[in-house]
Amino acid sequence: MDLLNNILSGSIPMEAYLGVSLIMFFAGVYGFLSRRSMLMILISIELMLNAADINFVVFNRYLFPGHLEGFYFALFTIAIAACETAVAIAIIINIYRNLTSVEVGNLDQMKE
Amino acid sequence: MAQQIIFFVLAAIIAIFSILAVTAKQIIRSATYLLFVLLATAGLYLLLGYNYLFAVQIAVYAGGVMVLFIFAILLTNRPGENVKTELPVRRVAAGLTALAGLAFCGHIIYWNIKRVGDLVAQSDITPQQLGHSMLGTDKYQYLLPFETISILLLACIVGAIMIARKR
Amino acid sequence: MQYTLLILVLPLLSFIVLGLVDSKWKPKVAGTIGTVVLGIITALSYYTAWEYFSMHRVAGVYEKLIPYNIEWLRFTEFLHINLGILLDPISVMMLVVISTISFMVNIYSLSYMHGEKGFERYYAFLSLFTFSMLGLVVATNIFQMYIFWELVGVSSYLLIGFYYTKPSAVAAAKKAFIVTRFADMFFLIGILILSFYTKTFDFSILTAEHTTVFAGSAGATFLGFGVISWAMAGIFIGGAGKSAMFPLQIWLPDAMEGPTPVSALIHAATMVVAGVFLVARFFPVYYFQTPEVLHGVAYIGAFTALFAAVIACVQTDIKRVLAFSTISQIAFMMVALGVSGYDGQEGTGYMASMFHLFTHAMFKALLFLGAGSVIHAVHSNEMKDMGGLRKYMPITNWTFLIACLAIAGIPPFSGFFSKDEILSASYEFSPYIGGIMTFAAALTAFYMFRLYYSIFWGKDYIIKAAAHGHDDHGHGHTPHESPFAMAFPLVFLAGVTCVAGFIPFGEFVSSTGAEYHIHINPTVAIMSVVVASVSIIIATLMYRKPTATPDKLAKTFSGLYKGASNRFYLDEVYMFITKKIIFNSVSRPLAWFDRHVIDATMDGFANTTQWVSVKIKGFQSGQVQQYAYVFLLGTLLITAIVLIF
Amino acid sequence: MNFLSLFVLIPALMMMGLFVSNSRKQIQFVVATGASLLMILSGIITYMYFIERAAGNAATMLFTADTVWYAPFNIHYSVGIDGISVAMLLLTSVIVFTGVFASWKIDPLPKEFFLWYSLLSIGVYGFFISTDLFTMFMYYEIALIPMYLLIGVWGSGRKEYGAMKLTLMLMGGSALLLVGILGIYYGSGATSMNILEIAKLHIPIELQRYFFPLTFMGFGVLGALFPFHTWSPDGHASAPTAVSMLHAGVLMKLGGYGAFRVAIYLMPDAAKEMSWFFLILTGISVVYGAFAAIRQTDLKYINAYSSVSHCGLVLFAILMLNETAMTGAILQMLSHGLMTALFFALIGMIYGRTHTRLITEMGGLMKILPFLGVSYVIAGLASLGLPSLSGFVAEMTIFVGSFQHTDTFHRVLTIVAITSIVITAVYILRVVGKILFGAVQDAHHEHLTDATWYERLSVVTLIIAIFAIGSAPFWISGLIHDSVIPVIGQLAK
Repeated sequence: MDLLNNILSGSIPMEAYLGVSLIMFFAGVYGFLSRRSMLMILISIELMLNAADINFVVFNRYLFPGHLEGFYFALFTIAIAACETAVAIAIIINIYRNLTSVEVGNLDQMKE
Repeated sequence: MAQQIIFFVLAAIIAIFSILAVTAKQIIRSATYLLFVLLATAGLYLLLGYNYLFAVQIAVYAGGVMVLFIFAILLTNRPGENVKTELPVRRVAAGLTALAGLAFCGHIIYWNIKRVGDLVAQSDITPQQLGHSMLGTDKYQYLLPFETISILLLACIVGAIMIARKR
Repeated sequence: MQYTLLILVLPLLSFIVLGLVDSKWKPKVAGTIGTVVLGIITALSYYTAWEYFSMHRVAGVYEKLIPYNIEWLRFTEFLHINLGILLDPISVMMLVVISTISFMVNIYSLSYMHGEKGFERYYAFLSLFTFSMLGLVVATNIFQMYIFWELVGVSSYLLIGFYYTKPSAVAAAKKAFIVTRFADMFFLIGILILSFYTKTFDFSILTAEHTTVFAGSAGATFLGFGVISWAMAGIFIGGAGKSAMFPLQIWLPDAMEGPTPVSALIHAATMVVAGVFLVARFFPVYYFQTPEVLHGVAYIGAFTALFAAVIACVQTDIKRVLAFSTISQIAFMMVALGVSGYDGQEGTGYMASMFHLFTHAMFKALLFLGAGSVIHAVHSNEMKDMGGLRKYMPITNWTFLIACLAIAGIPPFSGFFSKDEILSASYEFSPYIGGIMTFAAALTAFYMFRLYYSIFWGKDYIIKAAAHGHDDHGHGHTPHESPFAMAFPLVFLAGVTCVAGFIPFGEFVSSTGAEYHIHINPTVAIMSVVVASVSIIIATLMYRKPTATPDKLAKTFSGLYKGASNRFYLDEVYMFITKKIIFNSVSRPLAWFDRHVIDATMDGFANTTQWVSVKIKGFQSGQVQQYAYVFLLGTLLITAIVLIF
Repeated sequence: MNFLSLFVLIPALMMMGLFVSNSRKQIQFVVATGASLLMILSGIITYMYFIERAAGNAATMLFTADTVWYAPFNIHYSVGIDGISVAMLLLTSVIVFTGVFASWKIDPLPKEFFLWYSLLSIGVYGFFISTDLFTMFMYYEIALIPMYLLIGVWGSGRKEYGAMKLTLMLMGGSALLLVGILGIYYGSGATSMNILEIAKLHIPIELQRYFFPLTFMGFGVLGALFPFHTWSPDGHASAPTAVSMLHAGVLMKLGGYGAFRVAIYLMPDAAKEMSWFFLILTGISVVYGAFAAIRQTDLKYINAYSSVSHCGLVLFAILMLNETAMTGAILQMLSHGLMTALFFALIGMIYGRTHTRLITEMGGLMKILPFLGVSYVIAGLASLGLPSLSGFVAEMTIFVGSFQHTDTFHRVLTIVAITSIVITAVYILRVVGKILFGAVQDAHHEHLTDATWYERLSVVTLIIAIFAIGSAPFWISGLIHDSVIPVIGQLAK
């Protein structure tokens, strides 16, 4: 009870935020490495980007209150993530048209 | 107190759903779980006092990006087709790597507990303030990245159309 | 005596002209050009000889004249190859011999080779040969000699292989060239050693009586022998190769595959005596510097003389009999040189050798040309296809008989005088050598008359031919005497053979150059004549009429007979060495080694590199996830390292 | 602009001419003109060289010129020639000229073939005229690259393999060479890469011990030094005629020339100290190449191994480090260049008719192809060292020179090398006997036609050159001899 009280009282520690983003990031890593579908890989990338966003914001908020660097970074990252998703999905659909598959295993022609 | 509870709820949602998102067999479910994660992240932003970012997260991510995902999934998924399961070796290897990374980073974070500053109260960021810093060219003002992003967006729009259009 | 240059230039020109026009001119024109040129050369040579020998002696010796000596290639300050003309008694004598025989052969060939394909080529090669041989004998230095030595070898190769579509001729040409080339290698090594110590190639310096050039080599030894001995032995081996001394004689019998006039010119009269000439040229060096090598020459010569004579007794191909007889006779000359002393009467051997060279050239050429005439008539080389030809070919018969008597050593024919001198010189040196030589001489008389009777007497050729049913390729017709162009050289050479013995040879040629009077040693002379006559009588009894004696003898000494008719298996030994040892046991493994060891090593480097690169290429799989995985692992690793240290 | 650069410019102009020419006629015109111009030019150069020397100019290199083209490393474009370069330029011109006519009707892609061919000649000419180490090296590399394409595209048999092997091994050699050259440059502390400048300085013996073997082996690979000779059989066997000619005739000589001009001239101390080791290797090359040639059945392989033997003799003589032997080495380069080019030309022509190079499948060709047959015999006789042909002069100079060495080891080694003349006779006569003499093996061969005019031109030019050196060696040996003296002076220092 004491512990719970301790946790629930005062402000939320920065490590908690970092822990959350950490879990999110490595869930993304796991997805990126293990899944074959390109859409899944894209989803994993979104997760990782999101985790990074959280870190930016948290560090900004905790270490440099009053500044907006992290904030903007997160903002722009969101924008770039959106762009990247759009282009990636366009490519995926294009590949799907050609190969009727969205699995990365089939996409090693570029090495030759 | 309420803040803490909200945080833990959000944290739990993020942790659980991000893991579910990468392990779900069907992509459409993954996308749904991702949506939950993104929404919860938006909640975290709100909790940290960045209202504007909250709005952007909801609008761009949960709104725009997710719609793209859903469309893509519907376009590429053939109904009735079985989803291939991944090789166990691959999953184990990926899992171990991810866990190792988690351990490393967790270790670093744990090591640095209480070495960083505490949460300091901060006044709300007004839209005016945001607009000034986004469109100014002084120190701590970000017109250049803003413009760059805009050009990038333009390029992406053109590129995406070029790539995806039928030949 | 500037005109002597013409003697060299004319045949060269003739060769170039005939070689370039090839078959564009009529054969007759080519033959005429070759013959006329040779005629001029012969005239020039005779004139040279006359002028040279009628000159006054200086201090009792004929001067060495060097009308030309041009530096051709300079190696070092002292060593340079000059091309020039050296006239001294032996070279002038050789000029006469070579030009005479060559001229005769040219005339003879006009008819003998008539209608052959490549007639112009034949005459071109004859000119080339004459040029090289003349160049060889007038060489002013040892390297010039070597140059012409090689040229002679090549012309011999070309002429033996004249019928180049005949595999046996090609093989014989190849064999002749390679065997002599092998010997030439020792010649070259000898030259190198000699020139290294004496710092000169020049004959007039090397063979001067009181020369000091050998002072530098005093005491220098290699593997226990003096270096000059090595050099002179090497030079002798070179000569032995050309002169077909044991054990390098194997090429000469095979060389009979060439046209018969060529055999007469090259393989009987001129080229094969080059070795003798070489030893004679170096005689002072051999005698004063390396007497042990000179004795070796005598022993090898004696053995060869006997060895070849034994084989000659059982050969059935008439040209081969003559070939072995040539080997044997050249060995006589070698022995004579080997046993010779230097001064005055002791120099009998030297004089005898040169004398025999001269007379032998004449009668052996005569024998070959006669044999050619016979072959021309019966179209076969084998004794069994001949017999009773004396009725059909009287000129050939008589000239052949004269030559046989000469080679057997019956007076008054030339061979008697020269051979007698050789025998007496041998007896003076050692009774054993003398005995061997006498025996060899007896064998000579025997096999020559065996040959003579088999060809011209015995069962009639026509009957034989009919009995063997050989009517197919032109045997049916009656053999007839050869035309004038072939008969003339026979008669001319027979004439020379009859009178040459009375030439006071010693007055012209001797070891010191001083006048030398021939004394016939009565004991030796009578003995040799008796021995020769007895041999001839035995041969007459055995071969004049077909008898069973030869077969019986062959049966009695079947081992010896078989060995001799197979030339004591020396060819097989050589074949074994070249084919089995060099070809199969050296060259083949070497080629294998090159492909499978050295080359494989080089390929191995390449293959290893490729293998590694294929392995590395695996990392570039094109799989994004794999890249990411590796990237992540790397990051983790680096983080770990940073954390730990 | 020094007029020596014309040697590089003319082939470059040829390349430009080839670019604009369309028909086979035009291509032939361009290459024939270019090759003839080069021939005339080398004649003029020789004449001018003699004039200059006769006028008493005793400089090591004549007609020198110098332009900086890369200042940071002191790399100059510096040219100059001495008697040896003159001789090599003459040789190159003769072979380029005859090579053009030997591949007169090359098919397919004649234009591209001659483009690469011209580039190859740029490399070779450039190598012989430059006196700057780096420029020399650059030209060496220029000469190597076209080789790969020429063999790979126009070759026969296992051409890709042969091309790859040749190029890679020679590139490997040039890698050693680059290290050697840099070692020389930095070791001497020179302020330029000019050979003449470096020769005035002294490289410490400790450094020479490292860089001499590297440089010598680098050049030795090109000179077919045992055991780095295996590119030669495969490369030559698959190369087209003209390339074999130029490669065996000239490019292999780059090895000997370089070893002479760079390795020994600049590092005389190490050369004296280490020559025994390389002498053994080259001695092996000489005998080994000859023995290996006996066993071969492919004409080109026979000739390639014979090249190993003959080029071994070049390096052998260079390592004897005395005037006469070195003169002989250069003579041997000329002689071997000419006769091997003749051989390859003839083999190419015979192969073009019979479509086989195996000696077991040919016979009696003398009767059908008298011109080619006679030429082949002449080439063979030159190769086995018949007096009045070039081989004799070169070999005798080498043997006499080597035998003048005062050391018994060297003289014994010379005798070992001499044995090669017998073995050479064996394999030459074997080939001549098998393919030219005897009965016709293949009935199809009966109807072959003898050489055409352009083939005759090519063959006769080479034969005349062989005769010229063989029967009048004094002029060329004098030319070379004078230019060997600086190296001897360097050795005596």
